[in-house]
Amino acid sequence: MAEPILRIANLRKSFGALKVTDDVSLDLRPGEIHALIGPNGAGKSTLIHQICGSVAPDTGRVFFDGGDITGLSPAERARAGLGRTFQVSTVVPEFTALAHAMLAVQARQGTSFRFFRPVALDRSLREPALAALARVGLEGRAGVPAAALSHGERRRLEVALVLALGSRALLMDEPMAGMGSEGSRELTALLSELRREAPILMVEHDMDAVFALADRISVLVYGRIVATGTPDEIRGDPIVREAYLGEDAA
Amino acid sequence: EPLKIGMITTLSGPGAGLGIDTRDGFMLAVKQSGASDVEVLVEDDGQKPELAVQIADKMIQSEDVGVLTGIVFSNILMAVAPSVTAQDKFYVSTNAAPAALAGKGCNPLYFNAAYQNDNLHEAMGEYANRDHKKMFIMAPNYPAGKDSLTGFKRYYKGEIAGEIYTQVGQTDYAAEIAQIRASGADGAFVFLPGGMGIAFMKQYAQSGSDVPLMGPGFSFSQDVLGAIGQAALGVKNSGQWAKDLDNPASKRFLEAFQAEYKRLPSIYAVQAFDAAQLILSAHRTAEPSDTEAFRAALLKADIQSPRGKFAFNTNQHPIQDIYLTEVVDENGTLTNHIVEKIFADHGDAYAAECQM
Amino acid sequence: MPDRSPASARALLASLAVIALPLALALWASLAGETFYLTLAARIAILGLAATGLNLALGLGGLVSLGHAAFFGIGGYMAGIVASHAMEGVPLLPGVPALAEMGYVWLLSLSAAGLFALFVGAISLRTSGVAFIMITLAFAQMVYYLAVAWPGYGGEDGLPIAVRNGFLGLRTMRPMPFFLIAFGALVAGLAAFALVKASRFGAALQAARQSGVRLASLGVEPRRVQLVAFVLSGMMTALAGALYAELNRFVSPSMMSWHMSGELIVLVVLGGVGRLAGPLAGAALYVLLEHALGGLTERWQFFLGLALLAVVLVGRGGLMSLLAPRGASHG
Amino acid sequence: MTPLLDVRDLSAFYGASQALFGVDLAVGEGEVVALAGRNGMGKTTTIRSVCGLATARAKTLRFAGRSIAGTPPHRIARLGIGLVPEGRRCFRSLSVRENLLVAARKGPWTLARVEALFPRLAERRDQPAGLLSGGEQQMVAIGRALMTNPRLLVLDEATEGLAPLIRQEIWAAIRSLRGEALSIVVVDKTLSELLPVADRCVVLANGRSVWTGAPAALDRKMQDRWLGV
Amino acid sequence: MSATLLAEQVLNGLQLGVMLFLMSAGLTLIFGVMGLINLAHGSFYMVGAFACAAVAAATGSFWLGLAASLAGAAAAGTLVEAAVIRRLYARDHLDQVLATFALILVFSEGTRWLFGSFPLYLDIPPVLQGAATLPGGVQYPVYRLAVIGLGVAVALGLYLLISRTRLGMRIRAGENDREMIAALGVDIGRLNTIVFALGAALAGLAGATVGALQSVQVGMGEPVLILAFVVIVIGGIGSVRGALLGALLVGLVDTAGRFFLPRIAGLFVPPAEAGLVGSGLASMLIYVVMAVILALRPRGLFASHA
Ligand SMILES: Nc1ncnc2c1ncn2[C@@H]1O[C@H](COP(=O)(O)OP(=O)(O)OP(=O)(O)O)[C@@H](O)[C@H]1O
Ligand SMILES: Nc1ncnc2c1ncn2[C@@H]1O[C@H](COP(=O)(O)OP(=O)(O)OP(=O)(O)O)[C@@H](O)[C@H]1O
Ligand SMILES: [Mg+2]
Ligand SMILES: [Mg+2]
Repeated sequence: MAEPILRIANLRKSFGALKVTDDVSLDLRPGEIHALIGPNGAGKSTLIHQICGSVAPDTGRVFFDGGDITGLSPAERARAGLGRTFQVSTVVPEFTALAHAMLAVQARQGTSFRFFRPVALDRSLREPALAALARVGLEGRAGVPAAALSHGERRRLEVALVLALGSRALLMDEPMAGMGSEGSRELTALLSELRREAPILMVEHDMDAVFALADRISVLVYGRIVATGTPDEIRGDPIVREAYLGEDAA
Repeated sequence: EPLKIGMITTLSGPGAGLGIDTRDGFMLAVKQSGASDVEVLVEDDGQKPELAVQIADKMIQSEDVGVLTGIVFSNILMAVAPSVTAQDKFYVSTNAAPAALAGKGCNPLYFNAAYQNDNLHEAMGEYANRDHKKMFIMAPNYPAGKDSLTGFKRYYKGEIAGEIYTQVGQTDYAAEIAQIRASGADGAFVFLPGGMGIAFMKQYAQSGSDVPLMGPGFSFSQDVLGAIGQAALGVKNSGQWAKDLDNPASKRFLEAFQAEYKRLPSIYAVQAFDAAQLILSAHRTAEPSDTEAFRAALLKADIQSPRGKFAFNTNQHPIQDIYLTEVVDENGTLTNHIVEKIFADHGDAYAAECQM
Repeated sequence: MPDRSPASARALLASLAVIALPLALALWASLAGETFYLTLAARIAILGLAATGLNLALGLGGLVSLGHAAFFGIGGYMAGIVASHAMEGVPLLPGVPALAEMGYVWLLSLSAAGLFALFVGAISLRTSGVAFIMITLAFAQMVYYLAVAWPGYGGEDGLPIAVRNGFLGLRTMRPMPFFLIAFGALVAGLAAFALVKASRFGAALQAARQSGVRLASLGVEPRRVQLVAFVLSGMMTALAGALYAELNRFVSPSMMSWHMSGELIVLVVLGGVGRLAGPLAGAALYVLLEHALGGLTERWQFFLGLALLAVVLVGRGGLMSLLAPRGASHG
Repeated sequence: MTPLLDVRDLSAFYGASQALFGVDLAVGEGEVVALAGRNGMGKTTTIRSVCGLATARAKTLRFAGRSIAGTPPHRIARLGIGLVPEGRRCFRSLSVRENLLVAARKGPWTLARVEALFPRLAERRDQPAGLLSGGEQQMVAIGRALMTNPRLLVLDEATEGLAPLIRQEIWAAIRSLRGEALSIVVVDKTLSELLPVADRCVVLANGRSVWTGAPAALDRKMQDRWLGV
Repeated sequence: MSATLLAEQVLNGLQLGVMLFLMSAGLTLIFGVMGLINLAHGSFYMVGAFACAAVAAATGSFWLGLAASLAGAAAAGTLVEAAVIRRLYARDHLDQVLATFALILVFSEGTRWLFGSFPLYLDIPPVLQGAATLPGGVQYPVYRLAVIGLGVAVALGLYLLISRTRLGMRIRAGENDREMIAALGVDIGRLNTIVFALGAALAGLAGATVGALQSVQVGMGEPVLILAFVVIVIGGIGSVRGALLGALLVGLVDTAGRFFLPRIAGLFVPPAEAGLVGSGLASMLIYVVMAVILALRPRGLFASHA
């Protein structure tokens, strides 16, 4: 079994009396999609935030690519190769879809402190950016400002940005949300392929997608991991059915 | 040749009252002179030095005025006067009189028709020597405030119980009043012009303190007395003029001003009135473009000042009498009456440093 | 992407027209012998430059600084202090000579303002939104009160500059050469602004304004981007401050008052936030209104207020939006 | 009988660009209507137009027997439309309870009943809504709309981000609400869950309503063409 | 220095704090809760003071003047909201800055037009004249004690209004998302008019009561504006409790600075300079405190949620 690229060890986080993350350890191995499921408010997003650095854990450590990244800022983690998408689409309203992707490309190149060459004339930004948009089916909407994109289109843009950023591991918080059935299907195919470039830790409530994609599934309830296993194991787990899936689970 | 005078003064913002008295006093003299060849351009500086500079440039470069005047505040004068004199124009001050322009920085084209900043404070220092052994002194923390306390101490020989600089524009004085009361002083000298003085006096009256107050005329001039109200009654202060000063010029001025504007003039109006008289008197014999002649004519100070005797010192600041005055209630209107003369023919401490 | 749409062509044209305005005014003034209007044109150029500096932080970076008067004043005091020391032949500090040269003053202003902006920015950028407005105000007020209370350089009364500092042997006391210097500085400032706006840094900065979290998720520290912009912005405003002091031949704490900071914001908003020529258009309108109304009526502030109100209510997006409405995706 | 909501030939604009080119939508009393279509086809825009939040023009725009064209949003809402908007839009600085109470009007839905539907909200009652998890916020948004006791409930992707178990409860609730004379318009991406609860389905494509009918009549071919299933 | 002086200075600090709170109360509502940057706050303060002074002079009654200050400022607020502010809610904050900056000019000059340039006379009512002796022997002006009482009452009322009433809830919701609260059936436009007028009335009330202790003149509102912003931001935007505590802190710090810094400076520089240096430092002090607080707690001391 390959060494995990991302590993978190004994993370704990409380907001006041509420234990949101209660001694959570898990890992992400090269080439896999690891899905994190659990009831609303179980602490999934908070866990993602701790891994990508926007929330500091009370105790515990996060290791990425062999190094301890617990003390790094979100941007430093992103530069180290850890990409993320947001649960609520987070875009730059006035930027077009293309400008977003170009921003990601320049960030990948580490050239955000260049003052001279106008970006508008810059092929080295534009071409990779268009390619990333094309992979999520947004090539036709490249010139539209994010504020004028529909909800589903913004969800796609979220994914296009991590593609353009070329991250080596991805954290995705509900990538399927708002996608529509066609979009979900396309995205499922895309992620399935993407896992070879960059393994994915994915939070998702869309069980069709989870069971179609995940190599492993962990179930988080009240801040604790109550089960980890293959999709089949999880589907059959009575505790998971009761706490999360409900009886008529697929 | 017709004479063009540029008046830059403060007609908006908190200090506007002073500017209005300045303008009105000045225009009264112009009107009285009956001179048809005099044009006065008046503009508001909004109490902003940079704006005043812009207006001065316009008046000089575009309107071709020969003499400028009217600025109320020292900091604005400091911005404008050097550039006016550098462009070979005259400046006759109606009020502001910073030490910097009376001593080393004096200039042949700069005249002050009012006083030197320290004068009224010096007079109070001299007066305080009589009955007060231990004085508490207070002024705002800016150059004129510093000059004030320096001027006071130049003549006061007793003990200083406390010396406080307040913030410019301060509105609450509870903390300072407590210190005055606790200091054991037998008198307090307070220089707080405009709104600061109004606020202080009202609050002092409520505080129950029995330490007697005194101050320079600025803190108790006609423009603020109405707003202070009864709290000012009986306060001793100093001035080069008060409405009961007994001379014909003063009586004429007072009558004319009241007839024209339906209110009592403040000291600022008198100063501006004299500045106008000075400029007009000089213009009878010379043109401002002929700087030597115009200057010589100004220096003669050939006017009937409501202040009585008036002459220029070597630094072109006044030599004049300074009086002790007291706030009295005259049929429901508060005003100052003269108690006695403190200084006769008083000049200033900086004239010696002036080399022209 | 190279944008050849009519909207952007019109925007470019409008910008050029606005930039040419002070130059045209100056040329006319010198031909007509109206020296004062040369001074006025220089004032427009200098205030335009100061506001362009602010526009870098405010327009591109979304950093609403109510403390830019501090930078303006730092530049101004540098000019004043150097001039007064040079006059008296006293070195600035032991070993630091006082050269009455504008280039030297600018160097000092840019370094002093840059360092101060670095300090203020590093602390202020911990906050955002209204707290940022207020913390920048706080720093400016500190400097303001320092200047008022510091007796060395005139305190509240300020510091006159008897003779303008020199510039490459030009006769800087003459209005035309001085105008040209000011205009040159303005053009340089505008060019810097345009370059920054179009660059990769500019893209990151604009992203930082609209969504710092998104930028961070791409691996770029929004605060670092904003700090660089804040420093550049402070420096440009300080340069304008140095020129402003030379123009007035005077510097005083009022250059650093919160009112001045507010006025700089007003200039930017009036002209068009984030637009290249916006601050200059704002400065031109403001100065001309102030000048024209001041000559007409004693109540000029009342009418100035009404005029400003009219612009906000009618012209959404400032003067530049009236001249050239913003295209869908750029400005 | 005239429908509760009657929209005919609706066009809508964002600034200069047109997003809707002719949408027909009718909802009868007690009816559940599914509004379907791919991403960007105009579902949200239709809903915003009905609520008075978008610049719109229509041949007919009536609710509860009154024309609501040009009526300000708060009036329309008070006629009895309860909106669960796309993207939740909870009032971040208000507590969960305050969110529920802020626009509450009298009727069968009370705080107690909403908290019984979403026990999670009772647990987090005093927390600012901005700090809730995504799914919890969604519950707040639904509860908030119910608390206005509307005649027409409009759900725009209201199950987004909800766990399967909760989603099932919502669908169950919708089924039962029909019995309470509440009409409902639903947009949802999970067609397999949506279509069974709907009485009727309106399909949008490129800003036009292209098909209306019973969900059962929406065959695979049509689904493939308009919904990309 | 004696213990009574020290005690009196503490009281002075608290008193100044309450007065600052009173001056910021209207802004707490308009800026803190409604989220509108209102630079014209000081203008309403001025309008209140002038209305009070004018009516008190005409009728001889301070209390009628006080009523006039509320009515006058509320009317000015309603007018301003309807004519200007209403068009700006949906806009950038910066447009609000520009518009309300313009309003300052209009109000100041307009007031001068109506009332002339000289400060007006406004004295405190006879029943509140003079000083009372507090336990411990400190003499304290009765009027200031009354102002403290009024300030505390306003704080309490405002707190209840904002956090305990449905109106308060709706204002806060409107600040979060105007469109959404309208879509839920709340007439946010009318609500905003009411709140804006109420904020203006509070500013006017402060102008009248504090103006009686200070100077009623054109431009009196501008220093108040900056101080009020300082107080609210230190306390935490949106929190009445924060604004009150922020005001008390500023009052205490300012008083302590004015009292102690000259003495401390006296240890380092010659006495003649000490007063100048000390008072110079004292004027910077509240800004230093504000910068430190914001650097450590960017949302202020008592930030309301989120
Ligand atoms: N800053 C905070 N302060 C207090 N409580 C918080 C904070 N952030 C999150 N919480 C609470 O922590 C819990 C976990 O939230 P989190 O967003 O991690 O849930 P989640 O598992 O992602 O849920 P969902 O599936 O609904 O998105 C929630 O109950 C939320 O209310
Ligand atoms: N604010 C806006 N400005 C300009 N165009 C917009 C805006 N919002 C939406 N649009 C455009 O209007 C069209 C319809 O969008 P709408 O949001 O109604 O779609 P939708 O069917 O709800 O899609 P989704 O399933 O993704 O939510 C889209 O082409 C979108 O790009
Ligand atoms: Mg979540
Ligand atoms: Mg939608």
